[in-house]
Amino acid sequence: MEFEPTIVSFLCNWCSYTGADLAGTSRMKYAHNVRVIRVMCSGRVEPTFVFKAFREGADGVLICGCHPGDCHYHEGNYKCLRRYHLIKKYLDQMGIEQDRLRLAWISASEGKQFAELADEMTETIKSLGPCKVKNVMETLT
Amino acid sequence: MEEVRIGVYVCWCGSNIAKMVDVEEVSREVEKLPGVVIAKDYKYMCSDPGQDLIIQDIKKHNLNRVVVSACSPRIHELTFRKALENAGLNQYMFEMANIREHVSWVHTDRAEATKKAKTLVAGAINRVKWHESLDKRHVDIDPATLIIGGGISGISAALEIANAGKQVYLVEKADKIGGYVAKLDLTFPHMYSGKDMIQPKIDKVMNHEKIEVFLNSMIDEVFGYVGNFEATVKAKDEKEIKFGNVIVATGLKPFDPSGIDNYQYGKLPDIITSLELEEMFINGQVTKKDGTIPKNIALIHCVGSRNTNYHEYCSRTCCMSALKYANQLRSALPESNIFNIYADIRAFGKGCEEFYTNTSKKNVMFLMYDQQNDLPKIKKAGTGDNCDMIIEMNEKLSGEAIEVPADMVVLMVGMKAHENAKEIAHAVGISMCGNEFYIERHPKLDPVATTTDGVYIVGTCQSPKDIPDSVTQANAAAARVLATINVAHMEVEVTTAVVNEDVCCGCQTCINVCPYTAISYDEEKNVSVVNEILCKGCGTCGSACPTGAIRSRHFTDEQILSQIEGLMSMQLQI
Amino acid sequence: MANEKPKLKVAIYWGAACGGCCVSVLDVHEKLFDVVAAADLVFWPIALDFKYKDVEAMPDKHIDVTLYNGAVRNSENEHIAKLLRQKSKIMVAYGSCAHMGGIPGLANFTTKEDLFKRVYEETESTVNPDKVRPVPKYKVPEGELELPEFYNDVRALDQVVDVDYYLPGCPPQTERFVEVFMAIVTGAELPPPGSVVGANEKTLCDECERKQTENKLIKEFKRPWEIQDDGETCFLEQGVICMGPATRGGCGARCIEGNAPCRGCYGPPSTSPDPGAKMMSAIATMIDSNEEDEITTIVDQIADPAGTFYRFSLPGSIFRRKLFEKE
Amino acid sequence: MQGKNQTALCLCPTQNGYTDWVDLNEIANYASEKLQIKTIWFSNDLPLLNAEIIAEKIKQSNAVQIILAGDKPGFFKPLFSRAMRVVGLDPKNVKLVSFSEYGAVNRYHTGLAKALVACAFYNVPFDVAAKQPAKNVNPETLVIGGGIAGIQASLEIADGNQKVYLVERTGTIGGHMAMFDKTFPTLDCAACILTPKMVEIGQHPNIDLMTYCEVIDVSGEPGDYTVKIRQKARRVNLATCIGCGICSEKCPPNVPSEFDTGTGLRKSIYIPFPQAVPNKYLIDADSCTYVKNGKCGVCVKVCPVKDCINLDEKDHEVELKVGNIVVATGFQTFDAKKIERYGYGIYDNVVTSLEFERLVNAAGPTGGNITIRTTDKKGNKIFKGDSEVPKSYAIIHCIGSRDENHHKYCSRVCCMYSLKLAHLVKEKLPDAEVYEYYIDMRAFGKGYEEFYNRINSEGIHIIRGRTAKVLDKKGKLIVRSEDIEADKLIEQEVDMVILAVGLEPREDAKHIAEILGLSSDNEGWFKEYNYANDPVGTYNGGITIAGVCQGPKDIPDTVAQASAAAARVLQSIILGNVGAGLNTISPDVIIEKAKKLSTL
Amino acid sequence: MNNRVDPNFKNELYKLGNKESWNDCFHCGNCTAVCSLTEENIVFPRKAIRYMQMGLKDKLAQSAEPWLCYYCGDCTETCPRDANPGEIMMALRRWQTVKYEWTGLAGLFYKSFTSLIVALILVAIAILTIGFMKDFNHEAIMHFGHSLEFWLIICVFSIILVPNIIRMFYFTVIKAKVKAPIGSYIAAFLSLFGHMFTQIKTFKCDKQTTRWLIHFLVVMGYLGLLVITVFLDWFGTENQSIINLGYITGGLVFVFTFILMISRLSKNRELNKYSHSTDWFFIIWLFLMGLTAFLVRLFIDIDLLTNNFWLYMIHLMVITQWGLLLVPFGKWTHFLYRSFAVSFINLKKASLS
Repeated sequence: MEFEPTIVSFLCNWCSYTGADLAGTSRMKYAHNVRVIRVMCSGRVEPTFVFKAFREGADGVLICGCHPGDCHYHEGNYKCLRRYHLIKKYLDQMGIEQDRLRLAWISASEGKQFAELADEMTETIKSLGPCKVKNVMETLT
Repeated sequence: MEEVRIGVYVCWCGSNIAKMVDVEEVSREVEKLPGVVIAKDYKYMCSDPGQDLIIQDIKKHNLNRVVVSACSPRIHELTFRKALENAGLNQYMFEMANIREHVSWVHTDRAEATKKAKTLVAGAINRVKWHESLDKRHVDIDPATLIIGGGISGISAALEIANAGKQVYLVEKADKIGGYVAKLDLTFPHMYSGKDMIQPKIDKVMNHEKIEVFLNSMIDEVFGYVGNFEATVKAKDEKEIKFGNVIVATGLKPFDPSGIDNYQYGKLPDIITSLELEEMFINGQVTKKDGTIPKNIALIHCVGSRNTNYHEYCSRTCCMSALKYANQLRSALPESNIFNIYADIRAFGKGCEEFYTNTSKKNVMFLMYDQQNDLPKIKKAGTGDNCDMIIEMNEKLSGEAIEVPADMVVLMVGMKAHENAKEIAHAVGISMCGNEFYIERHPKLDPVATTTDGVYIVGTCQSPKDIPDSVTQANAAAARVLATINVAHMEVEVTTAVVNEDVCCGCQTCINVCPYTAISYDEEKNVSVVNEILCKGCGTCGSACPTGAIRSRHFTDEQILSQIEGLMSMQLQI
Repeated sequence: MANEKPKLKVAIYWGAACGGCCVSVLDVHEKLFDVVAAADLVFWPIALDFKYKDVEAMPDKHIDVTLYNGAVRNSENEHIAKLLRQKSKIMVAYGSCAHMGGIPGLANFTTKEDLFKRVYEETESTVNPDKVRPVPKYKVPEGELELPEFYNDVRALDQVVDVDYYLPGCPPQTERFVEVFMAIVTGAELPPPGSVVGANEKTLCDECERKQTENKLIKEFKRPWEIQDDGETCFLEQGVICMGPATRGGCGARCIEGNAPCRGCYGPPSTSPDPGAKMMSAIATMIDSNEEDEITTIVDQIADPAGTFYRFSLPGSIFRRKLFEKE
Repeated sequence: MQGKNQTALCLCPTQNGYTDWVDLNEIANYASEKLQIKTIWFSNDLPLLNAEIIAEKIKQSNAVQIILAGDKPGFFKPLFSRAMRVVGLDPKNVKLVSFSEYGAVNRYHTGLAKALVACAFYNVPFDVAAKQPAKNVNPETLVIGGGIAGIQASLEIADGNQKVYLVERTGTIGGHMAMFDKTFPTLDCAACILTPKMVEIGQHPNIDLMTYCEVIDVSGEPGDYTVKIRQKARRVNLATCIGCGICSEKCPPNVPSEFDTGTGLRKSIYIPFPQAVPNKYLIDADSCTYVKNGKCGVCVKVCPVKDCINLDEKDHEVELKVGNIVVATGFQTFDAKKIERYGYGIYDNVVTSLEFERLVNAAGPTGGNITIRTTDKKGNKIFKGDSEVPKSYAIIHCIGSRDENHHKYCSRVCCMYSLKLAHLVKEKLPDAEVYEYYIDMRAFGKGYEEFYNRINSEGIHIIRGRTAKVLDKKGKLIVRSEDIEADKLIEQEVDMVILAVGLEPREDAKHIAEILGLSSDNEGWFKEYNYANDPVGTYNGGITIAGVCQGPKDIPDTVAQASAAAARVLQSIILGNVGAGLNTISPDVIIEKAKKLSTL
Repeated sequence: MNNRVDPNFKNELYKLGNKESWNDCFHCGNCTAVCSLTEENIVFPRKAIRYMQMGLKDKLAQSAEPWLCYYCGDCTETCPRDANPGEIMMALRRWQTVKYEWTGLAGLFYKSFTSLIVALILVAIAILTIGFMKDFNHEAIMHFGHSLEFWLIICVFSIILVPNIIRMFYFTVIKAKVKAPIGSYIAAFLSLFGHMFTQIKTFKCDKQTTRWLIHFLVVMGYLGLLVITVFLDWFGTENQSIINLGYITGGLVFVFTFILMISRLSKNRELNKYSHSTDWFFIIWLFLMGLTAFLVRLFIDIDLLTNNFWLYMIHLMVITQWGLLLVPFGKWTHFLYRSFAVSFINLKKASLS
């Protein structure tokens, strides 16, 4: 059976979640691998969530926020951007492919972009194969 | 913690969900999850019978948490929250799983879609276990309003509010109100009288029973939060005032052109600013310093504006003022030669383009220059020149380097933020853009509010603008104030951040993070304190807190981490 | 006074550790009398000559308190940990290594194979042409020699056995140890099992003498030697990563007083699900830029985020170890 | 204090050549008989080029105060001020009475003009003398128009705990703003910031949203209006429609979508756009097969909700009682077909800015791909996401604006939205060449100049010079303009031309003005009470105007004005009464009051 | 100071054209772009209007561009500010005519209607005087008339027109610092005649075919008439084909000038809206010339001339006024300048490339 990755995604309430909703109301089809968690702002997303998702078996993590300058809370998305880069560096050190984590800006009108992003991310993760964090952690000696 | 008793409801949404998701299987499966007391599926959860189903179950099964798995929470979260309230349950004991917009409408494989739906519901179930009751909170609004600045904006706002019978305190730094508009002879584009326009308003404000005017006064610091501010008016006698809203209308300061070498302001006698010319018109005589009448008059636009060496922004009114002056000069000195040295004519207001057209018919010479890179140079004329000064410039419309004769040069100085802008910003707790104008809450949809609830900015302290635009803004702020006063209390966000003082170490990392300055540092306790009235609940501080002392209510670490666990556990079971 | 009660039976064991923890116990100085007065040391390999079989011979729950220091690195550590658990009423993870993996836990950035290769083959001083490596069982004429098995992963104590209390620190402050110990001795009400003891609920900043302001905006990360430290300004405000805000207080701010930033040996407060993540989040938030390029440049100045934020806690973190291809 | 006979009156005839203007002779008679002003001049009899002669005349007349009255007499004021100075009198005693300031612009307003003169004569501010008696107000408010102005005004009032009826002509609120992709200068997406407000409208307990409705009659008086509204047959039950969209899938006809400005197609039963509020379907009777010939009814068959679709529904009328009315009817864009030289309607790839707005919009017909216009099998000219992508673009400013042949006024937004569109093209297609042709760059608002500078540095060719014509050359478009700063003529070959069409009053603005009794200016924009002093009031008590229906403006200015209109409404509700309006008060009453208040 | 702006320069120009809209232009460049005759580096009318508004006389004298305009009216029709660029160009051409013309008479006649009338009357009196001196002898006068025509052409050409063309060259090529290669001078010279007689450029204007045709026919008629009367001695010849040709050319002239007059009166098109007095003189005299010549020959042919000798006197008066006043100092020169302008512009183009 083909590997079907699981991607946990954190979507900000104002732009990205609405964008994802728009993909739905516009009946765009995309890969089923993305599971959405709603946060008020991408600025709420912290490393713990990302690590936890991998630890629980996610193969990829996607964070979406408003485009730079559009944040409903002014600058939350920039805070997320800063964290994102540090997390990526850390993931790399931990032997987790950086591409498993992705930050993207999705506005409320970008339903299509969200759908494309979901497909794209799924493809990327498929090519990376399953993330082993969970398995390894459970079999530590 | 009380025993968790969750009811789960899976919606068919007609066939919208049911077509792509086996809703019955979903409800069957999730019923097995720990904490779930009952799981049901129903055609239209959002319909009245659907909501009734939830309400009945809450009562019957003593549920204390509810998960609805249906469409986007952006559509129906409020609906179901209300249903919970109706059943006597706190509305935050609810979570929604979006299996329509995020599942049935976007996927094509029914098995996979069903699987995904189950995981989403499991996530919601896991999350809702950690939900806590949150109570809507209100603050009362003091019906009085403080207005800082007695220019046209402050006056207009004051009248708008006071005319509705509400108390206004108007604090003005100068010894009279009226601001710059009171110093205008005529207004563009209709050449109405500035004085006739504002004088009745000034009189009204000064005699209004609902307006208390403080002249020669300042505000040091405003304490409190929306609805409940207080401050001391510093004048000869200090006075404590209490108010519910603040309107900041501190206005502008004209740009000082003496820093621009090319323009020789202050060095040659008949180089004046637009304000000095305005005064001449009010006094009925436009003359040179020596008392004679100027033959050649040049008006240079964009002085201090649209030039990154001074101010990058456009001052919005100078073009039209310059055109107005051209008209006034043409009337007062019919024989004079008038030169408008401009960059772009920005005649955008109602009736303004027409005014520009009419002005150009009055034998006014328009010369275009590059306001960023190539400023005209004013120099003293020679003996044979037949004029006092020569302006050397590269004219862009002809491409020629030309000389313009001038006996008087009027510099159309731009607007700057008021010199007290910074102090006032501190006093009332609002922020400024790079150029000391105040930042509005949203540049498009909320141009008069600030990120501080209850504090509004109107007129030229927000950015340069003309009289109608200032008046409009003033009235807009008045609307906001009147609305809150009318309601008398304000609902504040409950999903705010809260600091666990037992953990907070006082590192103050969070303070800069907050865009609403809702967090302050309590020196005595050495902890940060969230003002929950100012907090909008974005959660960014919670993520920035290195100790985990800040909890973002309704988006706590436990809730989100459990949701992740839920999402993934169901995933593995299947 | 203490004599009126039966003396506590205390065991102290040294797993994968440097020995500092044991020294910290010895560091009690004159308080040792109180300790000795109150407790019988029934097992302490570093100081007293007990055999494992002595312990094995004890009935279950015979020992009142076991202070286990060091991480679990090999089969011997694991065996003794389980043994002591079985024989003890209270199991205390003593020191950072037992608590979160500690410095030995940094070995989780590599593998057993690589370690052996380096240690037995590659170090500059090694002469091992036959590439001989330790093996758990080795036959010699005298019989079979047994070495404990060296595990691929370092684990914190609680990843092997249930732990009742954690007494963090590298090593734990002796005063804290005494306090805790005396609390147990005096029979004071004990906190719920699983608690961290001997450390504050608040983090280090609370007791740090340096001046704290909200001015935590970092344009450039600096190493401690790169700053002109005035001894008063918060390290973070000088661009130096200090784990203070995310590390429990109680250590007495020893490092800070030595003008060195906190490295995090006391571990995170209870509100932190992962020992480094919160700090990582906070530090990243402090980056003073909204431009992606500039952000990456600044992030790159943190040479080793994993080592920085999980210096004492890698095995105890969410990820526990680095992943390798072959796994 | 100036005595009566020390006032000179100078009457200034219209400078704009209005034929049916205020009767100055009547005013002169009135002034000399009733006000007993001895010295009355007509400005065109005076030597307006010579202050000295005028000074002489002032001296002769013994006047110490001059009232300049007429059509914008401010234009002569500096001359008279100077003359006063020459005589040695205080130039501040030149008083202005501008008839147009309070809307006295034709013969019928001669009485009002008289009152204005009288107020100046008696030295009483007109607003004081013309203060209308207050009437009790019904606290409910009608807002006409569901664009951003109407939305803002409604929310503002509703948040003040007052009932609002929001009447919208189309099937959804949102107006033009909902069609935009990004908004200048912050480039935040219009939907992101607008849709939450729309949702708020839909859910607000104080707002009664009436979409697909038209106001057909207003009667009554300020504070107590009776409004007749035609509820157009939606043919879908708002209460039961669940917005599932199955009906639309099966609906046979495809017609140009209004929301997409015809760049894409929609069904007969449709939802204007996915984020519409209310998010419910409606049937467009003009294209519905059933309505046309009684056959079809597929939608009814597939609809999962019983009795939700009623294809035989008829329009019906509703009557409301309100105290205040906020008019926010907005605008329409200039019809670019009127200027044939630009080839709109002739060449496929000449598009209007509004069409382009849909084209770059990720939620638009092409999913945000900019493509050329194509013709589908049925002959519809539409855009498809997979068509060819134009590589070069010309954006032409001031289409229909600043043009004596069309609209004389500046539309205020085109410069900025053109810059924005240029940026959006560049953002999507970094290799595309974009040429912008402008007359004056009007980047006047907050952050606008900075935006202009930013766009300027993005490699967009911004050319000063109005394009005169667009020609077709073997499928490519040739844009012919002068590049004024480079001093040459350019014939730029591009793939797509975007016409920055200006704003104009809606076609039915005149009709609405009639219903409500509003005044309009020459162009058809609604006339505010006072240009500077009161930009939202009207001469009708209880009726305020907001947004572009008053004159072109951008979003922040619209929002501010909408809030300002709401302020007026809230004020009257809080007070419990509303002024009757200038047009209900007799000039004689004003004059009497001025006389009474006079200190003379 | 040649780069000093001069707001009063326009006052000087007001007399040369309709002054209503001269300040209106806000320099959008529409006129330049809408004009079919502009080319990459040959831009007008806006640039010339700019010089005019700013009072940069030298620059204006140096630009030959106004001559390229055939006043089709497109610019005026589409001008967003009703600034009437077409008419301004016309006025500028008049100004340039005055500028090129060395005697100053052109300026006098353009600005002063009276002086032109006086001059016309003086010429008429002179002809009458000569007629009187020749006792109104019909043979002698016709003979005199014939040689007068001949010498008039020679003199006007050599004394007035050629120097003016040289002045034009001086202003628009030498002072404007046009540095073209020698070869381009030859090419420009060769192209001169084609333009002069065909005005082929008009074709580039949109929708101008009829206008061009009328114009072409008038020019052809006029030139034909000139050659036939002066060089082929139409009134004296017996050659029937010459006579017929004369009728045709004469007819062409008066019929089509009549049509032009009607359209000017009706002001039906942009280009007809404004007419300067000199435009009327030009067209009326052309009409009279054609008509009287036609009638004279007709009267000769039907032997009525002897009894109606006043007809020839009128013809001679018209022709002398035309040749002495209207040709060197009036609109006729446009025909010449325009053709040369095309060549000079070609030089400019050559120098730029």
